[in-house]
Amino acid sequence: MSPQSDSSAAQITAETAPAEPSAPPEAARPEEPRFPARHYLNDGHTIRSWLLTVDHKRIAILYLVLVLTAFLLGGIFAMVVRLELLTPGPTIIDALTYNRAFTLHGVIMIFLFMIPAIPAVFGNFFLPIMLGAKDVAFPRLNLLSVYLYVAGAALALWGMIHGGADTGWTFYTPYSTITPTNVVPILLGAFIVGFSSILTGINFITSIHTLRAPGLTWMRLPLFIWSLYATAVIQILATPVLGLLLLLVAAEHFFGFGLFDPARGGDPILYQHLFWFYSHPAVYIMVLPAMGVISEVVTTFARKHIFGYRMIAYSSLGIAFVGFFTWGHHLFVSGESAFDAGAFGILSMFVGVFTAIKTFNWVGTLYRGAITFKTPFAYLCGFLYFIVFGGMTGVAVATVSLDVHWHDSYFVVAHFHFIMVGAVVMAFLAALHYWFPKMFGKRYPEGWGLVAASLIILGFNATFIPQFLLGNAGMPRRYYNYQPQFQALHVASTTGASLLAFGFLLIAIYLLLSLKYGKPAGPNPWGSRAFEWTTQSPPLTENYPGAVTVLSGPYAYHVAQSPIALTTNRPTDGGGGTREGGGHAA
Amino acid sequence: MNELMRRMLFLPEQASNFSTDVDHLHYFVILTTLVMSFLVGVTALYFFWRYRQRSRDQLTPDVQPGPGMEVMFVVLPLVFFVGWGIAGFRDYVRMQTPPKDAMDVYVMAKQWMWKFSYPEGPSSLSVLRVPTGRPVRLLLTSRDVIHSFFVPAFRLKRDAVPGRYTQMWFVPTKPGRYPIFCAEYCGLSHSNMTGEVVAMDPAEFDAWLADQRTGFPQAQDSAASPGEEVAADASLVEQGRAAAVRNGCLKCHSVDGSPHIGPTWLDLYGRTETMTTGEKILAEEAYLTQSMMDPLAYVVAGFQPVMPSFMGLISPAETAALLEYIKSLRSDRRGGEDRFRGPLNEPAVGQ
Amino acid sequence: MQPEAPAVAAAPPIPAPAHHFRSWAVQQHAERMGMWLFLATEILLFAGLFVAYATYRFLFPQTFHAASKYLNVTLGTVNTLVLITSSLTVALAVHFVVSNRSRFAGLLLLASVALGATFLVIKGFEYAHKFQEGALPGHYYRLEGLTLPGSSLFFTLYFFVTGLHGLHVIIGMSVLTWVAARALRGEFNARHYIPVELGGLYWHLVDLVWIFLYPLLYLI
Amino acid sequence: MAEQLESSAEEIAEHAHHSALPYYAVWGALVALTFTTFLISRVNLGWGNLPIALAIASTKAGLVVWFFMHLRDARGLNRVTFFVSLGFFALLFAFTILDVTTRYPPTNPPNGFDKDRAAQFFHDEGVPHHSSE
Repeated sequence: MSPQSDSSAAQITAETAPAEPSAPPEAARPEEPRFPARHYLNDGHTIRSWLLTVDHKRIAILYLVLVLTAFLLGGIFAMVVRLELLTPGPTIIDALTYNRAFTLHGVIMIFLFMIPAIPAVFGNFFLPIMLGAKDVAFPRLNLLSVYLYVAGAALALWGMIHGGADTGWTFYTPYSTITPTNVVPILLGAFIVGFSSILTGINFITSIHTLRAPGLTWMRLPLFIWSLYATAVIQILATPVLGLLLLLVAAEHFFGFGLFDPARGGDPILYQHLFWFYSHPAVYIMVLPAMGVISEVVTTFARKHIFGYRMIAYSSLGIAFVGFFTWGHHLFVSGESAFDAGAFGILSMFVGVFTAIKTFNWVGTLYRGAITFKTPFAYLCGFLYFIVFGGMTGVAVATVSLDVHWHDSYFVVAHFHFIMVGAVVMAFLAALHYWFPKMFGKRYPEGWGLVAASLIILGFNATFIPQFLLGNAGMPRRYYNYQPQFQALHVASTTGASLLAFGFLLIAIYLLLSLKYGKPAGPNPWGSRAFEWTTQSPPLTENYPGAVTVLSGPYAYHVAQSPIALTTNRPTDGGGGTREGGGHAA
Repeated sequence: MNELMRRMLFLPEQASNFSTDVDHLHYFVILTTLVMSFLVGVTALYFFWRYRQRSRDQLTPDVQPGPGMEVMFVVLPLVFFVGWGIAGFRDYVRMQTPPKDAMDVYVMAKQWMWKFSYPEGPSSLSVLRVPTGRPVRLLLTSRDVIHSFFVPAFRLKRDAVPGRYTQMWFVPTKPGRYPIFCAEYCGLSHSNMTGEVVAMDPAEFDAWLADQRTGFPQAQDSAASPGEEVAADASLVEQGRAAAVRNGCLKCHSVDGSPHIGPTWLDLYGRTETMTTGEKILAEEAYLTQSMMDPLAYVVAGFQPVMPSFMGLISPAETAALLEYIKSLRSDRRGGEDRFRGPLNEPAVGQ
Repeated sequence: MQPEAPAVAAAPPIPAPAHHFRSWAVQQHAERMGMWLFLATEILLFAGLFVAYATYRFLFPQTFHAASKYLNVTLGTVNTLVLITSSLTVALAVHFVVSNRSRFAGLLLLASVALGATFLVIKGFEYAHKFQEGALPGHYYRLEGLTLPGSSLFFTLYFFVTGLHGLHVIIGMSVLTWVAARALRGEFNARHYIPVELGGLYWHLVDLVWIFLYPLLYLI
Repeated sequence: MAEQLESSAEEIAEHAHHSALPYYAVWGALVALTFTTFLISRVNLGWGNLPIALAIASTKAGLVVWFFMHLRDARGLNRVTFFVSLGFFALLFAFTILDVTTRYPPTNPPNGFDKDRAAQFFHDEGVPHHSSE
């Protein structure tokens, strides 16, 4: 991810200023798509119109810039950690800096990138469009959630500059209460970012319940909406417990409360219970929207109705619900009772079943489809392989007796990176490429996209397969100085990591360039039957020119008729809106 | 087959009674994972090729799974996952119920070192000696933050939680030296908090234990782990003892009067030693310092001239500490036994 | 929860909804739903503390029993009655605003705010007494009469739970004051009363938490 | 779904409780329950005190939620949200307490837990004592 990514905000406003209304030369093919004259990007150019916007699409763009900057920062810390681990002893930094580097890599990636990434960017942008609504239920709360994110991230950044924590992103007591490093600003930063997550959750659930267009029943909802609904449920029910916990640890730093201080009879294992009650459902906050994106991408590029709509929708809710029963598998070796270990071990198995159902149905969707191999589909292939491999190693780690060997070793590090980078970042990139034409009205270079996708999939495997073997060999995680026999695997992992970083850089470059030089994409470049492709791209500020009625489900590839009917009771301007009576978009 | 899989998965050797069971379940789970991801991958690749798009606006049939397939999608993973969930839990319960006749060893984790104390026997730093074939139960606790006692070769790990005890047990099956790691992040030198489990034959172990219990104060086996710096304000004698251990003096000089490679240090100070040349010299600071720096100048009668020179190896402060330590070794004043007191419950550092 | 509709003076016709809602009833339903979802997060916030209380009460039963004696039960009971009465006045305020008596509802809301203030003052007395006695959390704990293990835990929990609850009382009071000011200006009527209802929901939740805190802290 | 919402909003506005009597009744019940729980706590019923106190507190909470917070005429998701959050609160509570009760006794804080029950797990004469704070 190159440093240009955080300048893309300025780029967007500058780029759209001279909106080229001039139609392309007549010689081009008649249905050569033209860039619409009026759309949400040029609906006000002042900085104030961007920073105080209540349009869900502009808020999504703000989130995109913030989240990509966080990803860049987290990525830099990841490279620092990987470079340090090239040799057993000190390589480029000393032990304390290394401990800070892996902690900040964890905190930034999880709280500032993984949790807000897909819901806040693509959820905010496409939820209202997919519901046929004009905006989310509480637009001003949506803006407040952006500024809470900015405040939390700024506070955490300030903490990082003034010493940063070296406790790992889990802040386990009693070490997090006696660490000499400056951990309190990062705790309070994460607490504030938690509020931004809660507000997004409240916004999504209320919008899905009250803003659906007429005719859009629950069973016609796109599967991306189902996954956002399940994510919002977790965001609302799990985040407050983490908020309380971070306050308790901060209070222990300020006033010496000693609630988890063993010298006063406090119980550090209770801290772990409360922490993982949030943090395990949090990994489902990250992966569920990714699964929603994959359901959309698989149907569009296989041009086929989803295979088992009901099963995928209900397994999203299943993951959200059962995900709350499994937090104890993080405590198997921490002194938890054998009874609880057994209960959590068996319950963790059920969550694995829901992911398996979804994977079988995605592969089933490909059966008898009309598959076009574009970049989002390349990321889908990576996603499929990683979700099966990462998911099943997850179920393996949840097996109690195996976890005793693997707990806190590199096997666990490899597993959760397989899900977080393999599944979620792969889906994030798939979504970024799939919806890039709709969000910015421009096409990205397909060739470069496939090159970058293969680089990322290759680099990812080279980074994390060796870490599975490191874990088996018994190398604990968060080790600055490791035994010499582990070095070969670490060198392999670091080369993979640099390949991965180069892949991300490549994506940043060609996406930013195509923002300016990309050809106009037109309303439906992929020929998809999903709802969001029936409006112009980039969409109008009010999403649809007229009132919207939904005639059928979103994946109607067996009939030649658009799923959405637009009754234009207001005069449609010259823009690329579809014709009266729901014409069939190209 | 077991050896092949173990080597392919980079697993350390199987040195405890649990290792083989855990590894067999491990092979089953990993093989199922590989088979499943291979199947899904191949099916997907076949579909990519077989059903590639042929015409631009090609319509595709709306295929929906029948009830049979839906049930299969649910039951197939459920059976596998719950199956090895239960198998794993059965092994775990065995790991958590130590036999009655297990030998107890108290493990005290302290910021960046391990300390082992046998109930009646000696206590040692970083090196845990256990007999093969006999169950050993560890009672773990910690002095400051959460640590985690992890022996990859035994496939065992348990957190040492401050202020309370957790337990784990094992039966070492293969003699050898296996590394101990700290698996729960515990601060600056978390990665240097290593140690070693030495699995010995029962007879050899009993001999060692007896030897440890008779010799007094025979803590020479407590080789300080690299991370241990004796607290600055510790007495000079204490620093001397640590220096003696660190520099390996106690490998040749006994401290309880028993004959060893070099002359015993018990009651050495103030004694008149007869040299191989017949010369009689009073053992006091000058002679002792010179013996450290240039040992071959005067060799005590009846001993081989094998002592290496420590010139430049030990600092003047260490030399002074060593002298104090030697002075303190008098048979009429026996040091206190280093009995395990259990976790001192004083507040964690820094409060 | 931002009311979009303009105030209406005479017999209240149905106000126009915000641009993205289809009707006023849908907007009201959405705003109520948003508030109930927010209350769910508040319940989960206090859930963490109640679980910590339960764990430590199980581990140190005698200590909690003895430590609870140092709390002033009469002040606790009076505080419970004060909060219950403030819940009544808020419920009455919502009732009267629905029958178009916006100003009277404003007065009732101010009464609730006053009761809330009384609650905080009584709490202040209890805290002052504890500071003198030395029954303080964590390593400030120096209560002579009680040296059982885990005794400082009881007071850590006591101060943190009642402190967090007090903070929520203050937030509730400021919300009710803002709503009371608008009610006194006659902004609300039978059609447009959502802010009063949502402020009332928040206040009832604060009372709900205290209803559980009172027996668990004072009546062990 | 939107149509029946229209009607429900109308009839709530119409049949707003004409008189405020039910509120006073609920208030009276709450005050009475407060005094009962206060008096019952005076009587030492051993382990019985806690369940009774919690039962009374739950009834009081139920009264407040059902009447004061109008959960009675809430529709759809609003009614479900409250009980779902209580459910997840109970879930967190159950598994954490189950863990603390079924733990290997010495893993609970020392002498916060009676010694003899811990001793039989050490199957020797006594738990290695340590200085209590």
